[in-house]
Amino acid sequence: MANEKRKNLTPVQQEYHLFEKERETKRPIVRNCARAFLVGGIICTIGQAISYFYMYFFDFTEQTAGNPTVATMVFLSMILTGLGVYDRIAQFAGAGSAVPVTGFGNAVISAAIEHRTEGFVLGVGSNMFKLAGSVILFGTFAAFVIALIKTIAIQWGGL
Amino acid sequence: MAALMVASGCAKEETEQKQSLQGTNLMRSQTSGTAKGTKLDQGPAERAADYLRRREDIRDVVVVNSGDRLLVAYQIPHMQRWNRKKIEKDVEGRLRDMFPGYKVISSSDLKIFWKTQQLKTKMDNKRLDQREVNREIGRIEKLSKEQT
Amino acid sequence: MLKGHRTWVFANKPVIVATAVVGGPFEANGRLADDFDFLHEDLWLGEDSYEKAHRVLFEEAAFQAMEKAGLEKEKVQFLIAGDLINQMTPTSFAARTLGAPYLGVFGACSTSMEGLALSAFITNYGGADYILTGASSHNTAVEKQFRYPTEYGGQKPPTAQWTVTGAGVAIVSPKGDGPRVTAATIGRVVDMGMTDPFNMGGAMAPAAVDTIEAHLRDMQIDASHYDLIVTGDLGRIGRQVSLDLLRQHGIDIDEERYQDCGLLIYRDGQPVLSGASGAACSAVVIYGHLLKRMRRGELKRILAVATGALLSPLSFQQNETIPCIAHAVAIEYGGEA
Amino acid sequence: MLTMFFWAFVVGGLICVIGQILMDVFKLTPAHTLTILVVTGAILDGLGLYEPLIDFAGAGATIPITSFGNSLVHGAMQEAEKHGIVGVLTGMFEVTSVGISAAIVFGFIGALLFRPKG
Repeated sequence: MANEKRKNLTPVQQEYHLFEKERETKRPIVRNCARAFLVGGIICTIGQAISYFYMYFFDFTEQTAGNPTVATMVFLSMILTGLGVYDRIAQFAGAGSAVPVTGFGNAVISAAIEHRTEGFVLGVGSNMFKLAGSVILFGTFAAFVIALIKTIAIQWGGL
Repeated sequence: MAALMVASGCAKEETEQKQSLQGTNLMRSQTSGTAKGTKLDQGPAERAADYLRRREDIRDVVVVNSGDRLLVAYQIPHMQRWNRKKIEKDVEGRLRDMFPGYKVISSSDLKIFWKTQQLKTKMDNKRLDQREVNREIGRIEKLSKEQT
Repeated sequence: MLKGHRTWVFANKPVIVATAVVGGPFEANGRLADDFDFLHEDLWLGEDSYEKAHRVLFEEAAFQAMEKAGLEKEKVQFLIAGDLINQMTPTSFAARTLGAPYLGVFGACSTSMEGLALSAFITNYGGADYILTGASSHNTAVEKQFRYPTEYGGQKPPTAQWTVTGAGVAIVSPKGDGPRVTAATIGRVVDMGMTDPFNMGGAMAPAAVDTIEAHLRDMQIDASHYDLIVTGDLGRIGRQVSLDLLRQHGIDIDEERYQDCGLLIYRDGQPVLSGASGAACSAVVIYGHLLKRMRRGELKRILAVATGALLSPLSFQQNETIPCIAHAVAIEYGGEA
Repeated sequence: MLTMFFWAFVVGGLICVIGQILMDVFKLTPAHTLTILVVTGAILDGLGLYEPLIDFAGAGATIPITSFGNSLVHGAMQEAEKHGIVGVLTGMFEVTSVGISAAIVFGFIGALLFRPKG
């Protein structure tokens, strides 16, 4: 994609891009990855602890404990987002806090909080999914296509 | 930083494995995996437990039987969990062959394992009668069938 | 009077009779906290939305400047100002409060110098006795519009910049005492095909270079003519890039005399990554900090080059590149007036 | 059980590292990154690879957003087995609904309780 874009640039622009690149602060990729690993791992470990909690104290199996765990994680995400902590964690953790389901919750909740000044119907209601919407759209559509292919394969291919 | 984490990660794994091994030893020394103290005949349960214990892809086993029901709960060693579905299928099939007259309920789920263990301890201590045990087994069976 | 291609020289040298700057909590922890007239502890300023708080910032700065100049509200004949929010509502609503005839100007973060250049031009030719000009921005209101919700956990890369919460206002008059505006160079839109909205400095640097070069050429002077050339909000990367670019073009600039408002305002250690930005950045630093230094006699001649990135979230999503602009204003104080 | 924690940490962490690489090396926005991960999860489940990962890593595989795609496919397949091709459409949210409904409910509660801090 980057190359495609570059083709449309004039030589002067291309030259400047290289000139600027040399002086640009590089993203600390290794450090960011290490942090993402650490924080993402910790969040998943917390999730594991929560699901053991539900299995131990309630009648949930390994299969079914996932649901209350996800709900609990989203709840925690709401508290941290509301207190203004989640974005601080994210600046440190990057994908480590964006990829777990808490990040999905954060995307929905932060948009909801942000637009409450525009009212609950026009603000919160219509802006809630402005960040997370694409995840739902593409997740659902991809799942639809894959399940369709698989079903057809099973029915006619005898797989 | 990354190196440090990997190092600490390895160390952690070692201790964990040790701990989980200790856990299994404890569990085995406590009981034989079947409820011997009960007045119900646990012969089939013991045979099933014996068989499963000999399998390499199974770690801990708890088995209970009552009437025509055989409730088998076991744990799979962590590295074998990748093949969990296959092992479950295999175990279920083998047990069906071994106990043709029985309704076999088997699960590798941790919750079912805990529940079965509880039931077994109860049978040991409280001398439950068949009806009570059947009811409890039914409850565990329902739980194991639940989907997400 | 037009000199060269796009530089105005003001023969009557309009005077900046008073200035006022207001800032938020983040600025209060910054390096220039002492140069603010008001600093707010609360980002909301007691209002129920950030946009309203944004409006209040500008109103406060405007009233404070009038008080310092000893002017009644009615004496201000024109208001030339702008901000970054959609359709410039905060500034327009503030203009409703002030009641003065109003010209809204948009130059993104270059608005401050665009307004000052226009005000100087109008007063120079007898168009007004007093013009109030300024620019404002509010961190969270701007973030909300241009980037993500403020509580959203998106990691900002090291090239990103921090939008200043504040407002800077100046009152320009043909007569009086104070720093004088001697010349202004209007920038043209420069687009180097940069697309990363988290690297504004890198995108804007060529625009700043273009305007500085044009100014020096039109005025037929050297960079050393000025005690200080200060850019608006290029940040760490933009400053380095523009400095190297200027040198590549054969303009010799003393590194000490080439500063950036975005680097002056905050302390090291504040989480601003590459530096500050926003319409208020140049307004606050120039009207607050730098003019104070001029009054103290530390600086005699400065060239203020406010830089702006003329993008919108929409244009970015439609894969448009970022067009940039810079306006330069020369300010003098002391010596022959 | 402790082994499970260890692998949840490692696998969950690694999925996040993949996300970080998409963001830093390929310069994708968080929205693009998460979308790619969700679609990847769906594809992996289509190939029958995601369930074993969950068995192995527990929350390390269910907490990252990839599991969202996995459970969407899973719900669709469960229904499809029962009702044929129509089930693909009707079953989609059967399994996933909790993530979305929790986000909606807590999002609204959050909007009632909190103001953005900046």
